[in-house]
Amino acid sequence: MELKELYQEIILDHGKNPRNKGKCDKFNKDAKAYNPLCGDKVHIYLKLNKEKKVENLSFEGEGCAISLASASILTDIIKGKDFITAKKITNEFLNMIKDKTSVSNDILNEDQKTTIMSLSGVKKFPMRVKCATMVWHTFISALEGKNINE
Amino acid sequence: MELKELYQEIILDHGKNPRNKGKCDKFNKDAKAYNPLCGDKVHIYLKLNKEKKVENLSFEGEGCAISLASASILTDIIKGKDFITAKKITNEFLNMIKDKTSVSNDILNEDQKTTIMSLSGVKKFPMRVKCATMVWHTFISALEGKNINE
Amino acid sequence: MDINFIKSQFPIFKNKINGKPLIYLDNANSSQKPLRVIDRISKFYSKEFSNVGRSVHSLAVTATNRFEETRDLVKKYINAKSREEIIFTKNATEAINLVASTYGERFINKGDEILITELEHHSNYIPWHFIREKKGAVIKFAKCNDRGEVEIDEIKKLITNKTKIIGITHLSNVTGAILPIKKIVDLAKTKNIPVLVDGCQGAPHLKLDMQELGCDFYAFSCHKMYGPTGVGILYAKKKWLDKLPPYQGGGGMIEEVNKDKITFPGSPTKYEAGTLQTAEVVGFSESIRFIEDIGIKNIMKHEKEVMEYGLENLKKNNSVKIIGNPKEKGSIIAFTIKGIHPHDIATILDEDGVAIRAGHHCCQILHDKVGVAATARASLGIYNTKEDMDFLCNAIEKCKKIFEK
Amino acid sequence: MDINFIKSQFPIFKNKINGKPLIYLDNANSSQKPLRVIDRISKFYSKEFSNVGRSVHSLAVTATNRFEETRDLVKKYINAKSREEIIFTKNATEAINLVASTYGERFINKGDEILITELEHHSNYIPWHFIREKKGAVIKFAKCNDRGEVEIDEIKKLITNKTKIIGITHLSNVTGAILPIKKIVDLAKTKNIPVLVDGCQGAPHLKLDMQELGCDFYAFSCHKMYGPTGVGILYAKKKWLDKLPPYQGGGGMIEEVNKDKITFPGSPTKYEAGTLQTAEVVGFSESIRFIEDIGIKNIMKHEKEVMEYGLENLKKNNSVKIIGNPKEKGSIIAFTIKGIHPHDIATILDEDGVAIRAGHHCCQILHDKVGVAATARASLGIYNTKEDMDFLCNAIEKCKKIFEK
Ligand SMILES: Cc1ncc(COP(=O)(O)O)c(C=O)c1O
Ligand SMILES: Cc1ncc(COP(=O)(O)O)c(C=O)c1O
Repeated sequence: MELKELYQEIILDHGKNPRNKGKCDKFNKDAKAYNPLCGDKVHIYLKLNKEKKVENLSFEGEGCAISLASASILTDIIKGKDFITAKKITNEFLNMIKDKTSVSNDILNEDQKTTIMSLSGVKKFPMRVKCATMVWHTFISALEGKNINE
Repeated sequence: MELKELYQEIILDHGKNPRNKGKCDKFNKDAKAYNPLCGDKVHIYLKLNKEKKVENLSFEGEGCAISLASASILTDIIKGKDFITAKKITNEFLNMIKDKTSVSNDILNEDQKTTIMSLSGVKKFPMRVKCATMVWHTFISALEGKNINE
Repeated sequence: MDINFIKSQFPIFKNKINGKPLIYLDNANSSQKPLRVIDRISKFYSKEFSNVGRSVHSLAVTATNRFEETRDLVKKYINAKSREEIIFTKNATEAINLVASTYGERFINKGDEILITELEHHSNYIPWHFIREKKGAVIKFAKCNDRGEVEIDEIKKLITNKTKIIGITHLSNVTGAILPIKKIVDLAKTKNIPVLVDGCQGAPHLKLDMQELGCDFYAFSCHKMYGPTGVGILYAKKKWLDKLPPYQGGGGMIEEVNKDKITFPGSPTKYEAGTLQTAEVVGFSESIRFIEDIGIKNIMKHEKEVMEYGLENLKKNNSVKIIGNPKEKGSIIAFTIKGIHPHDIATILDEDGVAIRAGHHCCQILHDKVGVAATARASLGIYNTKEDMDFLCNAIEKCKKIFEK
Repeated sequence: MDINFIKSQFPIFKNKINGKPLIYLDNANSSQKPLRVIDRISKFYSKEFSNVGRSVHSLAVTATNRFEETRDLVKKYINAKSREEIIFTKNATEAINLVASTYGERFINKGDEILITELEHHSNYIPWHFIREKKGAVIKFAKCNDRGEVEIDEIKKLITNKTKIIGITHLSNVTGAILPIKKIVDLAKTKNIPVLVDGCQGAPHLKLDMQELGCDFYAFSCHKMYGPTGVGILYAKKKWLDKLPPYQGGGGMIEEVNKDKITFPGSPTKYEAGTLQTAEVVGFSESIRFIEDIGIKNIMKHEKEVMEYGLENLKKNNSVKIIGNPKEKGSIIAFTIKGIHPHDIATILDEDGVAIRAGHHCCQILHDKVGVAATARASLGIYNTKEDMDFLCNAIEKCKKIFEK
């Protein structure tokens, strides 16, 4: 049953209790996005340190279970990763949603893979794809964007 | 055959050799009209004298056989009639085109009736009705309009 | 009234959605089409098609007649004074843009006020926003009360001698509130302020009588009235159409064209530029006949019954919150469920073949006011039944189950 | 290519006109529709209908996909760079109004020049006239020569440093002249002047390649391409769509809406306000497929053959005068007959089932120049044959007989 694939327990858990919500300490980059169709909003805050590591990462947002879970999972998994790895994981995620069936990134442990893959259920719900992907695009905008203090 | 009813000899004759073309002498009223669909134009000139008689009447115009014939026939028949009679005949004509089959006005002689009725062929050609009626409406505008010198 | 028979006229219901029968509750968005409307369009293309109003050949004559007959039908259906008061547009949105743009250009100046309401659909706000920007005008929003209505006193309070036009919805597409248009028009008349009514939701569900309403403009969309997409209608009092400038320019809407000067004909021609939505307009004639065959009063009565039954059941569910509670309510139910986002509700309901809409329904101002970004909305049509409401309620129970895990 | 087989796909030809088979020669006005287009619309309404882009239920997903697939098809068909460059409008007229209004508002000021031609359809003149009036701009008309063409040198002569835009037809709907768009665009580019092409007659008869043409805007109508009424298309380079303000305001074209501020999304969303012509757009996908199945080159070749055959025969008739004699000519023949008004010609031809158009074909400027108020026009489509041309010539003989009495 497809609904069960969409609303897996991991998703519901992250959706109900999103990790890393709020403005994180000393963020130096941010980006936001809005889905005019449904009203979903997301705002990413991140601290990229001198070693180009995502030292801190959080989000504020409103939205459906999928979008909140996706934001929660993203922040959870990316936090602590360096710039290049963070981009790699994001690409893996977006590719998975687009056409592949799983993530192959060897930077992730099995647990993280399972978590990320739990979002692949949206593939069967085209109108919901953006719910899952918007925060990842927003994260990249923030990551590649200007430093706030510059 | 309906085409024959539309293009009766009287019509073709009036269409080819329209009577009363040009600006008539000492006209004191005029009115013009334009059919944007086909480009037909008509301009009525008339002299209404103190006794409220249409002393002189003519037209300028461009258009199809039907519209020229209608203008020609109108000017031919109305010239010399008084205000009230002219309006009566016009109404008779417009009613004939709209729903009746003949004109019943007793001011017209048999010949004039036949001439006017020759235009009734347009009834079977809805897109051509305006070709026949436009000049009559224009005539009424001129007749009821202001004196040019006022 | 045999709803099963009526429903059987809509081919869409022969299809299964995710293996389930379709329970279509997205009618405020767009309604489904009865076979006679679909067939009319096919027949028109197959037997009668030609561009209208331009050629003199037989096909063009027939097509033009069919097209103009629809104008007569609409005139009669909404009780307009003359056929010239009926203008075919692309949709209701274009109809409102037409008025905002032409009226705004001619009559709205710096500092003038446009009075709309917090209930308005974006289509009855953004066009005025453009005029606000162009002319330096002010938009005032009449507040909607806790019941989701706009009261006549609120309008009264906001009218000033700078108010140049009032734009107001007939029936809110979120709260379902039916607004006191006649009273507002009567009030506006004493101050010589024209009233534009957004009739998108009024037209499919209420009896339309322009003489009784008395409004200056009434805009609605055919696709919400069991009709084809691609056609909207603007009713406008003749006195305005005579006064206002043309909107779009092009073929078919001119009188005489020179290199330095152009003259325009009267309405409706002046406002119908380019090739029109011939087949769609002709198809719409069957929608009107469909509605007339059932009778709009019967439609109202049936929809009200079903809605009240549904509302009652929904209210029993403690997690469900209904948006608005207007005294006079059309068959539109917007709601939220505690802890479940409307998007998730819509997806889960869809799995059971229940089609509702989730989002802000183009009413962000209202949603901001209510304090939510989105709501779920079930909106009824003539083919909906109490059974459909049971389906809806059951599907909502399922949502809760999934999320309570 | 089997024209009989192609013609058999158009149900309209099964009908008799005044007891005679239909010889449809009014294609420049609007073309007939093949069964697959008609059926696609019916199927869409019967099985897939929903409003697009707004709801998340299954029907809405399907409808949205079908709708957006058409955008992709169009993009590919005209070789645009991206799908965002394809905007669905009501008709070509609206597409040109959209450009004139938004570009005019932003970039045209007092004294600026708009360069169009004497061949233009009213739809590519009146919208600019409105800007002339609003902004105090000037419209210059590139002259058409005796052959009924506009030459590149004429354009060159008229360009000044005040020229802000060039609006020009791809293929004249009266003389049939195919204009040297690529050369004009290349010239305009050296002066940084954008070019809008009125592609109404180009689209059904010529291969469309936006990268090759290089124009900034290209407007055309689906109903002239064997497609449904109610849809036009504006192709516009992305850089313009990014720069230009929105056109009509309403549901679906917003980003964020507040009481004092509104933000807009990118193209095409920004330009598609309100409920779109869902069924018509989806239906149009079958028109493109129909054209692609035959191949536009084959269509061009066939139409050219038939036209040349017809032209030759018409020229034998001393009373017939053909309007224009362009070197490159699309399948449109406008003519007059000595002593017989075009309106009368059209009526008499119709009696024999031959449907042509009489009038100024929305080109009054050109007709003034030629010195006639009206012409008769036979315009071809893929289903026309040499036999049809014979019918036309015979019917013209009949006209003469009636009038020679
Ligand atoms: C050259 C040309 N431009 C513009 C138009 C207007 O197209 P539409 O009426 O579909 O908007 C037409 C057809 O009527 C045309 O032939
Ligand atoms: C109240 C209201 N106004 C305006 C509109 C816009 O109608 P359309 O999209 O048909 O132009 C709608 C429907 O979407 C509506 O419900």
